[in-house]
Amino acid sequence: MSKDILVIGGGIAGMQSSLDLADMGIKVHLVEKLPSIGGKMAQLDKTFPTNDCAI
Amino acid sequence: MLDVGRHPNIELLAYSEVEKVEGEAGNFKVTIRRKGRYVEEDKCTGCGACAEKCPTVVSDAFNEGLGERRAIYSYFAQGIPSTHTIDADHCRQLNGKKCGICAKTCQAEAINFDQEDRILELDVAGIIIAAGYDVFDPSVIPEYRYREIANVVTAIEFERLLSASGPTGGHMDRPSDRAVEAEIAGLEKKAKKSQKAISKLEEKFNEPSAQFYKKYQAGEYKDDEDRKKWADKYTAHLAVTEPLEELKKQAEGFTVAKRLAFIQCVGSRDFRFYPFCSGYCCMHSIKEAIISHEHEPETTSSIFGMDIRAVGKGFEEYKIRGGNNSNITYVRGRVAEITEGPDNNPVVIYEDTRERKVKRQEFDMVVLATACAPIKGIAELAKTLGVELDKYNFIKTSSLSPVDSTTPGIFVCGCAESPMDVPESVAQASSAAERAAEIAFQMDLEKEKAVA
Amino acid sequence: MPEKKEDIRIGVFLCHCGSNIAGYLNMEELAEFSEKLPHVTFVQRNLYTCSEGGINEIKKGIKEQNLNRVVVASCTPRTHEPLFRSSCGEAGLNPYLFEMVNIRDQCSWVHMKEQEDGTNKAKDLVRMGVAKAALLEPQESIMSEVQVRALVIGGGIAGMTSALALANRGYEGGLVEREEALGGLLNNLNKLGPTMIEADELVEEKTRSVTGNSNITVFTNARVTEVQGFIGKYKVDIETESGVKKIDIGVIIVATGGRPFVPEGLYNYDGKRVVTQLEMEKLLKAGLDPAIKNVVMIQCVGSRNEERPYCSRICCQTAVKNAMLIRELNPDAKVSILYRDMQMYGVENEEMFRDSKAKGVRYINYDPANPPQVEPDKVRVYHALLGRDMDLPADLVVLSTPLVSQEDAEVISRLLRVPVDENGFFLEGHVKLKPLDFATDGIFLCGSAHFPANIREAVAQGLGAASRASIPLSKGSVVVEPIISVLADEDACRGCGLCVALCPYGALEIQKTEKGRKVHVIDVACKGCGVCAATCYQHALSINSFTDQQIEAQLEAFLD
Amino acid sequence: MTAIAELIDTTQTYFCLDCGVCTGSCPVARVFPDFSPRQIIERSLYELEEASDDTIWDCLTCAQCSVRCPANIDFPEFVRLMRDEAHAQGFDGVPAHNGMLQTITAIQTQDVAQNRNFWIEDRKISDKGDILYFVGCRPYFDVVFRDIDAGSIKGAQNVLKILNNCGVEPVVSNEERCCGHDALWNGNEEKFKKLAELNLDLIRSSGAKQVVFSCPEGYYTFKNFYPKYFGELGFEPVHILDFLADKINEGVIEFEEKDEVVTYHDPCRLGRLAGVYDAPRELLKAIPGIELREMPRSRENGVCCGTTGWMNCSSCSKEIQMERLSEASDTGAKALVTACPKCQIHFRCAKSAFDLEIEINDLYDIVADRMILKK
Amino acid sequence: MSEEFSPKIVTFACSWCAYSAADLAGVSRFQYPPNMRIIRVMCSGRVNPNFILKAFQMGADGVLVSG
Repeated sequence: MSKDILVIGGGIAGMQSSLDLADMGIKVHLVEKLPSIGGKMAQLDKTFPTNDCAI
Repeated sequence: MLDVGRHPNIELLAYSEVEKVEGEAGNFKVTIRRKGRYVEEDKCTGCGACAEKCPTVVSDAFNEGLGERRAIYSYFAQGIPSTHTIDADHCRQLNGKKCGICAKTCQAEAINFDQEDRILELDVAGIIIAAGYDVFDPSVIPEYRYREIANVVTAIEFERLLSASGPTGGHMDRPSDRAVEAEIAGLEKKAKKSQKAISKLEEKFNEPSAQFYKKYQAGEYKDDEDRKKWADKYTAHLAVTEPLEELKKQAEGFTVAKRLAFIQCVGSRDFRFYPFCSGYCCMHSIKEAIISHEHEPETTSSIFGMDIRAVGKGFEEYKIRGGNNSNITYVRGRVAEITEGPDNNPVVIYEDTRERKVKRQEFDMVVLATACAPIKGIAELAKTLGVELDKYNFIKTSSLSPVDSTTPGIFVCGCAESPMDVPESVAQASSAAERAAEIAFQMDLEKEKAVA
Repeated sequence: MPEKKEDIRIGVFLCHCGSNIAGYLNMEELAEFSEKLPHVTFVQRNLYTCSEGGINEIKKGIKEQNLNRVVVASCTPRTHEPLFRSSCGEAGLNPYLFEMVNIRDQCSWVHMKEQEDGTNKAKDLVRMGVAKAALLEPQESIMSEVQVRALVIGGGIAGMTSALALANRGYEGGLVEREEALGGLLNNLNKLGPTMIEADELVEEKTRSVTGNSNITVFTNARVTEVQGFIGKYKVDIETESGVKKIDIGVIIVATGGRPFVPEGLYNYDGKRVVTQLEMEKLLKAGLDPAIKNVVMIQCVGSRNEERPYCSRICCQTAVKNAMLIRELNPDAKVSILYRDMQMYGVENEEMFRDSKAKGVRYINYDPANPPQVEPDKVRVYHALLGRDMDLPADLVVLSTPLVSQEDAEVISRLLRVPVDENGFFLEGHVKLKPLDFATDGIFLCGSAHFPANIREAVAQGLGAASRASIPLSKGSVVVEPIISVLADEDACRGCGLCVALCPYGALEIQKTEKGRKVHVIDVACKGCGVCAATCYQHALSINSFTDQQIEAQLEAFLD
Repeated sequence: MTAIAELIDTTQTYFCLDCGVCTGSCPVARVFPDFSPRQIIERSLYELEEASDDTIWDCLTCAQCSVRCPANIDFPEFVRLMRDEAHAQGFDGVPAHNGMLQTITAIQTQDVAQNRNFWIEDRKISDKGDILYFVGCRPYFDVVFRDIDAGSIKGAQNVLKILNNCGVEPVVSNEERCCGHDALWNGNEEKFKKLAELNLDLIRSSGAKQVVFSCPEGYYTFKNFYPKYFGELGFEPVHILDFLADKINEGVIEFEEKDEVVTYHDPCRLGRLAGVYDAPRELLKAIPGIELREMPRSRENGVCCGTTGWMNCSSCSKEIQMERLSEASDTGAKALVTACPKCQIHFRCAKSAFDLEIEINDLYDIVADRMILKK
Repeated sequence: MSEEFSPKIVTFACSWCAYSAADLAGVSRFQYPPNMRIIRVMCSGRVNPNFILKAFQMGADGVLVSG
């Protein structure tokens, strides 16, 4: 039995979950349907309310 | 994103899908299909030389179809992994035609047209669903005439137009104007060709075509075959250049979009589609209006909606600031109808409910703040995983266990659970990580026990 | 300072990146140029420096050519520096004696049509990289142990959820609550929307789990009075009824919540006929007086105004929920909610909003410029969407007031050296990407201490903050890249403290030393941003790998 | 609970979002700024005017608002029930044409000797049979509107010609009554019920299994309101469009080719209320030589012809009609084709008063003119 | 002067934003004049005003601090 975690979806939520778990020392398998991770947020130009860059 | 790509504890399985899940919390067996990219991941350096040479042009999904990419491509410029992918539907080589230019270009020898899907089996203790959402397709709302009126776009399309790395380089060029410019480019290409043809003849007969053509029309050169050909070529040339000149004249008047309308609740708070509120769209529109104003200080924006839901930290202040500094007018009233006025300008018709008056207002561009729709394929994924959905097809949770699905060991975060903005998604993602970690560490504790 | 300049042996690796670089720049010329640069003893061109073959060439160079500095001119350090650094390390060279030059993304790709100018720019860039490399010094990663214990400040739903989550993961910790009982604001509530769970039951259940958990030490009637240290090593004083307790912990979660605003002087508030939503909860809990037939609720009382510009997020939900409960208890009571914008965001809230309409709750939009008037037996309101005044009979008027920051938020903020925003709520590390972290490592945030949150949100954030806090706990140590601030010239420091005030990460402090007041860098907390070094008029502080000399050497290499 | 409050409950009007889409969509509100469906709802939620609110009679019940309403409020139905209540309390709207048409239907609720079938001439009908053609009020329209060439009888004659050509000799009854549509929408439920009962008796005694309609109002009323009030009908209401579609598919009907550019006007009852948008367009496309040019406002967005139930023919109606006719003319079409005898009358009336170029045709006139019978 | 003026521009770019934006320009193959040299810093806060003065002193025609 393994203690790995599977994360489905490589948008901002999936990436954050994966990073938290990986930083805790847990092996994460991150599955993304598209060729690259990033999700919808990668498509955004800037974000409210600080107008920071999205990526 | 970069951190995810290079974290030693993260195995990134992009271009992959979950096919089968068996087992229970603490002991899931998962089958994953890694779709063939026709590019070897370990060889591709992501340099992009292949895409530069690829002859096949395809509409670009990342830019919401507003731009173009090649049949071999990286999903977006900074995408992780930077491994390129061949789009099998469009690749010439994979569709039985002679090509293989990418393979010749690639010095890393990463192209492999024989690559097949691979099946991967994993043992995992827990699963987190972060499958995201879909942008609602507003073409099902007849009164908004999205797709019929070129300058009516969705918020995410507008986002790509705003983006410096987007198809317009961040200029607010209107889709109708871009279509004309594309047509001009096409005609110019043709005109160049036909110009070449007649230039040759002009040289041969040492006479400008226009002058010759007048004589030809007057009936000179009746039985001259060569001159008939010339006349034909000249008329063909005129058939290209005349509309070209007209379009060019039209294009002279093009400027960037400066009068913007943002329409809230497109598909949300609408019993016909999604009765819920999508949560982030009000702020998204305000942001787009503010950024547009930063790009072009003459920009004015009207945001049409019912309640402007600026509920997050700093949001109400942001909204007020937008009104004061970025020429944003908030109109209370849901837009009833969009029609097309002169110069491809969309015209919105609405009741200003505070003034209780029906108004018509012309804009350069209209942006639809579309609903956060459950992602396509969520029902199949839920079935594969054995989790329940709520009545709208989001993954079902409860208030006191906000990231637990109905199946132990499977958690959810982000817009797969319900519509939410970025900070909420991030916070929820950490919550899901916490719940998943509880299971993973329990496995550890049990292992320790077993050893002892 | 390196002992002697002549000892420095720099190897330069020029990457062709297939044709991405070599196709646009004259690599031969660039290599010849590089060979002539000071200290450069070895130059090599690779098809792909990042490929396995390329990496082996670097390692071979270090060993065979005795290189003690490596410069790779290729793509961007953002993606490839970690790879090359670790490769140098594997070959026995200190990883911080490596420098990367970006001749692809910022050179060959942006000057594709100007081979000569592009090559000249690449020459400058390599010269600048070499100049900096010559001044690089070895650095060691900084490691500091973490005490595997946590402290949660605030025993409301968010704090209890965090404490329980950490305890379930096997981490010990303390939970500090100011009041006598755990539960926070929940203790004053009736039922919770949208599922109408009894608040008392929830508090009881959570309290039982918390107090019954051997990993959690609960301090009630207690407050934090002193915090010293940094991530992994905090010493905290907790003042309790039985004296001051000192505990050593590794991480801190702030879950101090908010408090409801009391609308003294607004809308004839008297706590009897005109009450707040919090008081309404009490009335509902006691069972509503059947004589109450007409209720009017007013939203945004004391919020979204000049004094308190923010929208408090959860008051609309509370009003809708209570309005429905009133209709349930007194089915013929008329309930009207006077609102500016109904903030029923998301799926659950909007659904509750809809249900309430079906259950007879009525809504009237008012204009803040022409607010409702509360009179002895009625509320007069200008219905902004009908354009007429309306008189609504009212036995009871309920005012929806915002949650405001805790009275002691400022105190906690000073103790922990973490900031609050202009409304007194704690300011997170990044609005979008770090909603549960502070800029300072080791301190986390959840619930209404951050911004008003409903139960679902408070629970989610409680879990999330636990996740964030558990990362250093699970590692048992923190490892920091050595690119941080150092007090390079102790004598120059006058202990003025300007840098301390400006450091966004709380990584600097003034210490009293034999030589007087001097700044001290808490190295594990430092992010190497360099604000301190840029501000220090004495040039006492420096940043590893970005020293004044190194940057000036780059300038010289370009401009000389 | 007051009657209005009850009505709000049954129609779930309380879900109103106060968004203004209804008013922004309403063709009347664009002309009469004081008319607002949103405000009618909002006022009724507070029981401010109740039945005496005379603006409820200005509504065209065209459903432009309700198809767009994000709260799914059926405003026409709400108004219909409000009018019922108002009528019961002694309030009524203003009938057009001095109430002549309301009087004609009122007379039909009585035992009356009619001469309905005078127009049939040499076309073939039966006394009993499986198929009944429900003609509707067309025979009366030509009398009332003789000075504007209503064309209603010609339409009926053409429908009969089409049916005959397809081998159908339907029952056409001289005892037929008004379907009750107008009474229903004018707040006079009693009158509607009387008319409906007479019609039901008549059809049931004819033995017809299918009743064919060429009038959208009759079709919509039979299909929706008859079962609502009287339960199972015992026969199937069929729209002539469905009948024609079958015949064209079977190859029974072929058409003569002639070039003609037309535009199509969606009648509210057929389009938004019965949901029939494609069938008339497909029929036009099936006729060779016809080019259909859509007006900007078509299908769900098609605007009302300006009057419903012979009520409130006002300056507002005229303005709506004029705007619609110029919209039709701007497409370059030679004719505006519609599938409702009332739309046809309203547009012909507007055309006669303002002298416009465009022709106004009935869809079935075109079919009858062009069809070649295939044996 | 026969030669066209070709300015020397020094840019200090924050590694997290401006520097990655400059990378993105490259990835997108945007073309711009080759007069600029970027010096990467971990944060634009690192840029001591002395650096700017020094750059001008040494003959820079422009200094861009971007972050």
